[in-house]
Amino acid sequence: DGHAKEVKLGVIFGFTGPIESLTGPMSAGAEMAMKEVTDSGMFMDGAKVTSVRADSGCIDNGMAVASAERLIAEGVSGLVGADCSGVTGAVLQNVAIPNGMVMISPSATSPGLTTMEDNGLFFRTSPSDAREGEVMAEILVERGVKSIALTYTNNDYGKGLADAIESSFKAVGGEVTIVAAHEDGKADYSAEVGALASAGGDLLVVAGYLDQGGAGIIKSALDAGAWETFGLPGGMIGENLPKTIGPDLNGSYGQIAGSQGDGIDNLVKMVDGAFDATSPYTPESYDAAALFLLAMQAANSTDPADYKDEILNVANAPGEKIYPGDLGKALELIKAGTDIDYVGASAVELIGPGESAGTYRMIEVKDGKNETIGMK
Amino acid sequence: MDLLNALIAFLNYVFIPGVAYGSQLALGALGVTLVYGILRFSNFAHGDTMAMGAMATVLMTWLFQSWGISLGPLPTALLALPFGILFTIGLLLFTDRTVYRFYRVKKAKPVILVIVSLGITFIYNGVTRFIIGADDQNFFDGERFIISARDFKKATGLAEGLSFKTTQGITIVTAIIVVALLFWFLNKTRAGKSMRAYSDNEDLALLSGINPERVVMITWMIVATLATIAGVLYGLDKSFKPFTYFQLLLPIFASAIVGGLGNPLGAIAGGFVIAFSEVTITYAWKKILVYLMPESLEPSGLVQLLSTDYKFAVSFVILLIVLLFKPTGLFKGQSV
Amino acid sequence: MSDPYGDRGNKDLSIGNPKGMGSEIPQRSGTSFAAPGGPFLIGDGMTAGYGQGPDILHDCTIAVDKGEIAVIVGPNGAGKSTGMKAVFGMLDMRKGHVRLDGEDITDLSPQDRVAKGMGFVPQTSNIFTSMTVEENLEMGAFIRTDDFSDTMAQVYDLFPILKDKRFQPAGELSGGQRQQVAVGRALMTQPKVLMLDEPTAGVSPIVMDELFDRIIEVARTGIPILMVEQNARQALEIADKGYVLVQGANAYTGTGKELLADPEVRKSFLGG
Amino acid sequence: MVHSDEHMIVVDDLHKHFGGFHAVDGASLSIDRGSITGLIGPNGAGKTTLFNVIAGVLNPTSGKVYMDGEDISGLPPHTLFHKGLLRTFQIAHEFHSMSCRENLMMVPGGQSGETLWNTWFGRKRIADEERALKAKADEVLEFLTIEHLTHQKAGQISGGQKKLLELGRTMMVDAKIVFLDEVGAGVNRTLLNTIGDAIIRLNKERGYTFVVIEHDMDFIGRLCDPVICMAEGRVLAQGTLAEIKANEQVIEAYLGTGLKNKDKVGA
Amino acid sequence: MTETVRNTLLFGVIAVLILFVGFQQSWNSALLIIAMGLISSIMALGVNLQWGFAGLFNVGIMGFVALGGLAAVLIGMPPTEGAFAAGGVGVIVALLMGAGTIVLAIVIMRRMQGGWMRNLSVIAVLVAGFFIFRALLDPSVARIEEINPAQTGYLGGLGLPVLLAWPVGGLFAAAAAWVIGKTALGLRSDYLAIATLGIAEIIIAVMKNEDWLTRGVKNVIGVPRPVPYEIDLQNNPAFVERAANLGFDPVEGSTLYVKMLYILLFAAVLLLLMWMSQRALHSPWGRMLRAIRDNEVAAEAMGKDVTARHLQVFVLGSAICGIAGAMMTTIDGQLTPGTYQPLRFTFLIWVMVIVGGSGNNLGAVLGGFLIWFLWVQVEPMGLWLMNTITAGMAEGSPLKDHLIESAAHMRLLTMGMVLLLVLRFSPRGLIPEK
Ligand SMILES: Nc1ncnc2c1ncn2[C@@H]1O[C@H](COP(=O)(O)OP(=O)(O)OP(=O)(O)O)[C@@H](O)[C@H]1O
Ligand SMILES: Nc1ncnc2c1ncn2[C@@H]1O[C@H](COP(=O)(O)OP(=O)(O)OP(=O)(O)O)[C@@H](O)[C@H]1O
Ligand SMILES: CC(C)C[C@H](N)C(=O)O
Ligand SMILES: [Mg+2]
Ligand SMILES: [Mg+2]
Repeated sequence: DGHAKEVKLGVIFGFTGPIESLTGPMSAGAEMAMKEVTDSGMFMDGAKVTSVRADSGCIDNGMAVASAERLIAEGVSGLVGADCSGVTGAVLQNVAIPNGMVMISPSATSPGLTTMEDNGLFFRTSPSDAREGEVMAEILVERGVKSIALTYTNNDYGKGLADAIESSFKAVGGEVTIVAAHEDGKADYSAEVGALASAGGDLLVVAGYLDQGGAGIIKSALDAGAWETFGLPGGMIGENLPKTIGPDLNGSYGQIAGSQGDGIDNLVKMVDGAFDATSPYTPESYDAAALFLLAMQAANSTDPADYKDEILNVANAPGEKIYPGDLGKALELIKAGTDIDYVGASAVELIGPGESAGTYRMIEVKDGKNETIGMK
Repeated sequence: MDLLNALIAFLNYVFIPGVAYGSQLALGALGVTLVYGILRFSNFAHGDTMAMGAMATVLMTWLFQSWGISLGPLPTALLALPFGILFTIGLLLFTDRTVYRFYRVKKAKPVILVIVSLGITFIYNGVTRFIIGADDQNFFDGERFIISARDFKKATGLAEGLSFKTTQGITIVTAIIVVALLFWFLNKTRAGKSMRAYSDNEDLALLSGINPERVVMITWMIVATLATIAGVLYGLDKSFKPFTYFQLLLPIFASAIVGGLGNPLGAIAGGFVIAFSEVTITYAWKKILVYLMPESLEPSGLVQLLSTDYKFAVSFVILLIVLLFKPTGLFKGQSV
Repeated sequence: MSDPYGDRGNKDLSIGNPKGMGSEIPQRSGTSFAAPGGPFLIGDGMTAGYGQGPDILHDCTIAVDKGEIAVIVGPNGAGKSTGMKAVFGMLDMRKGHVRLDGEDITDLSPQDRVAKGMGFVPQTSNIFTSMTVEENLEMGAFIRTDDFSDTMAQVYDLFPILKDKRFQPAGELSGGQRQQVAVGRALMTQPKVLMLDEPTAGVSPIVMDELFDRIIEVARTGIPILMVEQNARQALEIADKGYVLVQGANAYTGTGKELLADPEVRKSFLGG
Repeated sequence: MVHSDEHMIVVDDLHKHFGGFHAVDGASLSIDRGSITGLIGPNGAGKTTLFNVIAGVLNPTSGKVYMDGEDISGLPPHTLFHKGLLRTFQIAHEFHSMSCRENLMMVPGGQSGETLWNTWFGRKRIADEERALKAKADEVLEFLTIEHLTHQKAGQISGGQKKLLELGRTMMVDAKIVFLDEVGAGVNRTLLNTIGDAIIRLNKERGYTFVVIEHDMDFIGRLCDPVICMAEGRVLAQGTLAEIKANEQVIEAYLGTGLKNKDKVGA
Repeated sequence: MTETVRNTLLFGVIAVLILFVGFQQSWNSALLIIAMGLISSIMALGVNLQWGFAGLFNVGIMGFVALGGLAAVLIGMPPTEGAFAAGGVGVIVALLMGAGTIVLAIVIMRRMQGGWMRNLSVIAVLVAGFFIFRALLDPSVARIEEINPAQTGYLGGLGLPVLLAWPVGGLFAAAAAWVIGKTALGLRSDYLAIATLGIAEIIIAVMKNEDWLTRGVKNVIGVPRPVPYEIDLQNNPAFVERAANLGFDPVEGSTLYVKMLYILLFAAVLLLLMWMSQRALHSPWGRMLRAIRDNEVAAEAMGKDVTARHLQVFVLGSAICGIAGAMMTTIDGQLTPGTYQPLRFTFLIWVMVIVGGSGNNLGAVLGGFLIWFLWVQVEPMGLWLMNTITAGMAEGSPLKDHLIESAAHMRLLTMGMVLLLVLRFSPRGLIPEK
């Protein structure tokens, strides 16, 4: 084909394992950006970008590290991933740092990653959960919620988020009646719902995954008539939830990292139903891949050592705002020496150690749909 | 009134969920226990057999739904169930013919069969995800509740609601019927007895004129039926998601063992022990105590023995304790 | 039973059973064909062994005719049990034929031989330990379609102790009681030919006498009986035909009386 | 009666119940030092159960067992083994995946090679011990006329051969008292005679005490001096074989009167 | 074909497979497979000791491996500033209280006459002890967890060289195995299996939820290494030069070098353990074990203390798994309690043992390498397969997309296929017990 050169990006997500249903759209999102760039013909003198997928298993360090090694061996120029915070740390330490490879994770949100030694090689397009806790507390206060019961998925993401929500909510004077973990993929959640219901509270906040235990908890709670409204942090926002739960979910609300308006809408339009572009961390995945390619173009090199310093530049202001679908234009601008500010599908703004600052969309379920009712 | 509220809270959050979950586990455990009792190995593929059976039923249900066939208040899936069962029977017989039979003829050690069944698990697992995907699939229709919490509160004026789902009802009823049938079949019929004889002493069964292949075939057919029923009822009650069926395996095995491996009655008892231990030990009894105790004595904390993080651990501790005092399970296990 | 863990020794029956599930029985799928003449049951010129192992039987012939009792004696490990199993198709037959009632059944599977009316009590693991005594007997009658309650009553008559224990799992019986169950099981079959591998091992004298009596009775109804015995003198006394096997081959053959009278046989095999 | 020089084993009002069934139901008996005591009785009399209780495989429901005046009730079998109490099993308990020689070699206690440390750092001592054990085992195999099975797996020998191996194990160590549970069942009578001779020799030369369960009256008669007859979990009679044989109850419960149909067969 | 030739050939096949990865993918991948293969082999060795030689069915491997991981953290990580002062003493007192309660309950159980009085006292002691324990523990725990929860919030470790964690990991696992063995070893194997499975789950539950000890699901990252960091090597001119002389660029040179070091360490451990178990097994001790495995009742009657021996083997085998667990956390550089899944850490090891050939140490090692190789390599194999199958299909056809999409699921499927094939053609494992 007419492409002068091939640039490979590794996509390392948990295609099997507990978040396997999220990773389909996520990787499709990342590959969408690659395709867009390739099709534009503007990248590195018409280079073609291909994606190489590898399985992180989400929770299997050994497998994730082996997969990442394999990607390095295949000569990728950057790693989109990993997905879950645990394996992300493992890959970063054992593969990325030793090999000087850059990783941009769309979804590893654990606060612990903020301070992890990374030699400037690790970025994420999602905010740390610490921020989401504050946002959620504000929303709850605005809605006049006095007390909440809180359940989280028992991993670093859930736990970190729950800690953040609990402390933020308490800080603004709210009461947290109980904080209880739930394991994903388990057969039955009556025990959890029993305990949560017994503790009571105006609202049940479910810091879980929408097609994992989180959904199970909500279903169980509704069935038992324990709560009618739920607080839904980012992991619970997705098309699937209202679809599986049905009209009972109407009125529940929450927030998800992301931007309103052009960014995500563009993406949805571009995707055109091929996959669910609003699925969790899918916009972030698109953005992660896009950031790689823009930074490479800016450094005019696919060597991580060269382009890693450009990532913050292309991601942040000042410069011309870039949305999904604009990647061709952005590449042109960069070539022309114009500064750009990549906004992307999830309002990318990288702060401090290279993670998303975190703007959040406030969501409420209305008529079986997630509707954005404002920004935070 | 308070007493009534306490009772309703107990029923709603502890008893009914416990019974329903217990029945689900029991149905799964029956299949495991049967394979163990008659074919003499722990069948790890059972969870994924349930998934396969449920998958077939889900696909069939969708077909029926698209034709506009329904069962009124009952889920359409019940109509599709027989087809799912047929599919699973075919699947298991095929698997037996192509895989298990070889080891059976070779008189392989049971542990080899266990590992082989693990291989089958992988394959079923892959195939299921391959066909229907890894996502949640909803195939429930019909009336959701027999009694819903909201209606109950409205009707009785109590502070606590009581909900009883259609699927819970179906599960419980089915579990009772299935166990009774199975018990009768194994202990009273000729075919059943020949199965027990085979499980006891294969060579001697041969000498008594029992056809081992027939016994194996009947066993797989029953197992397929049980697995499909269990898988579909579970999927109706929660939702169909391939991954959870593999996860179900652990509590199912725990149930079969606590009750006494190889003993159908034990499987039932075990299912309830595991279910209730999960629900009760981590339950925060505050809600019920608040109704029962005078104001002054009301508990300040949650009155929760252990946090729900440990719910699984707790059920295993219970299991251990049972085993320490009854080393072969509640009902003397080891053969049917 | 005496052993609280079941006679498999190791404490478990499934995963931990390192022996596997039993011994491998070769797969046969042949059919029988007519081969008229000769005795009712004959294992003719059998050469056989276990699995890939060496030959255990060397051109060994055992036969029994209608109404006869044939007794096989010989030192331990001579191949008596192996001979019985070979006749029953439970091991790898390398040479020779088995004929039953004018048919060559060499290629039949054991369960087909059961269907042809052969009954067999093996030397070891010869009962269903987890099933009750009564169920054991029922299993003996598995291929029968008629009403077998008469036969069962006869068995209980013969072994009164079993009647007391009919609802007890057979695995909990004493050694001699188990042996009685095993023989009872075979009698339930109402076979055309009955093969017994040391039926009297471990049974008390009184029961042994009863048992031999019963065997004689059965034989008198025309059913041939082929039996391995270490209680050789008693057995040969009632035998029409005796075989002495040594190292898998026929060493002496004769009527029971003849063998009993042969001083060499007495000294070497019957304990003087 | 508990402590007396002439009694090796004293069993005092022993009961063993299985559920509601009383397998041993108040048995009291004593075994004289240096004797070969026969134990007979109908099937299900409780002989094997009594053995199992004495040998520690089963716990008594009530009652006591003394050995050399010491209360040994409820001690586990391996402890009793080291006190010199050995037993064979009615249903052969061979180590099926091990060769016949290994079956014998594993028996002696206190082998230094059974301590992990020595297996790494005491190879020399183990080698010496092993050589001696091997010689001993081969001697026993030869005695039992199964030397050709030295390397055969014990799971693949005939029923009678397994019984021989059972007996062989007791010959590997110096025992004080040996309980033989139907060693004769399934063993060729000519060989049984040889075994009988061996038992007598062990008894005379090494001073072993034997308790022998057997249904073969010839064998009992040749070996045993006191004979104890059990029935329904209790001692029915005790005395010399002649006395026992003459005992009406014993005849009725156990010995019977011989074949009724004997004359009606044969040519 | 003699046995030696056959075995050499089998190991040769593994070597070829790994070489193939080396040439085809990268030497880093190949070395990583060797390193993880070594760890897997050690685990398989431990399980083989328990199952292959003593017939103990342990399905709690995951728990012991996790305890080894815990050791790596407790030994290797630096102590958390101020955490011990804040609640360390309280926690220790509480734990002693807890242990004391259990001991007291056992003593009562042993000493008192059976009956409802005894049961009541035992229950009373346990309940009272439990509440005192919680009352003592909870505040201390809260104080510890308050310390900078995002980064620490736990006691931290001793800051000792992490190599020390390997034997300590073995000790942790051994201690746990001793307790488990004391309670559960009397059970029949299937029941022992579920008991160990359950206890492993309990261990993981504790590690996931006791944040003061392990940071729970928040993971401990940055466990120190026994070998140099690649980055340091890359910044070390002497190393860069040496690498260049050998024809490596600094990055590749350093990553390979570090992996080689790990491999040498692991191989040393494997060889030592292998030597120890071979010696033990080909001695009267091993013979005694086989006898016990064949027939416990008879072994007991022949004077062998079956319970004690079982306990010994169970402890030893588990200790080996613990050592391997510590090694694994060391090479991972982090402890992630959530990754401990029975499928990966228990059943996969079992597959290794059975496919390799139980009752044979060489078999266990072979199985360890082979199955690990497959575990990480079947995914590319599956993808390749799918690509081949779909090569002829039209670009963008839904079936093609579906097939490629499903490639990741092929890992399990292919794994299952390979497993069945191996067991089909050598049902007793690749190197069967003699
Ligand atoms: N585990 C058990 N459960 C129930 N009953 C048992 C059990 N073991 C033995 N019995 C019963 O106890 C009685 C005595 O059995 P035991 O084996 O001691 O007899 P025995 O005298 O050795 O007979 P034999 O001469 O046939 O070997 C028998 O009636 C048997 O049915
Ligand atoms: N399963 C087996 N596999 C291999 N060899 C066997 C097997 N069973 C028996 N043998 C061997 O075959 C020979 C004959 O055994 P068989 O059982 O036929 O003897 P037997 O005459 O019945 O002796 P006994 O009187 O002791 O029962 C023996 O030497 C024995 O070692
Ligand atoms: C894919 C995501 C839901 C993962 C999650 N945010 C984590 O950090 O583990
Ligand atoms: Mg025999
Ligand atoms: Mg007996």
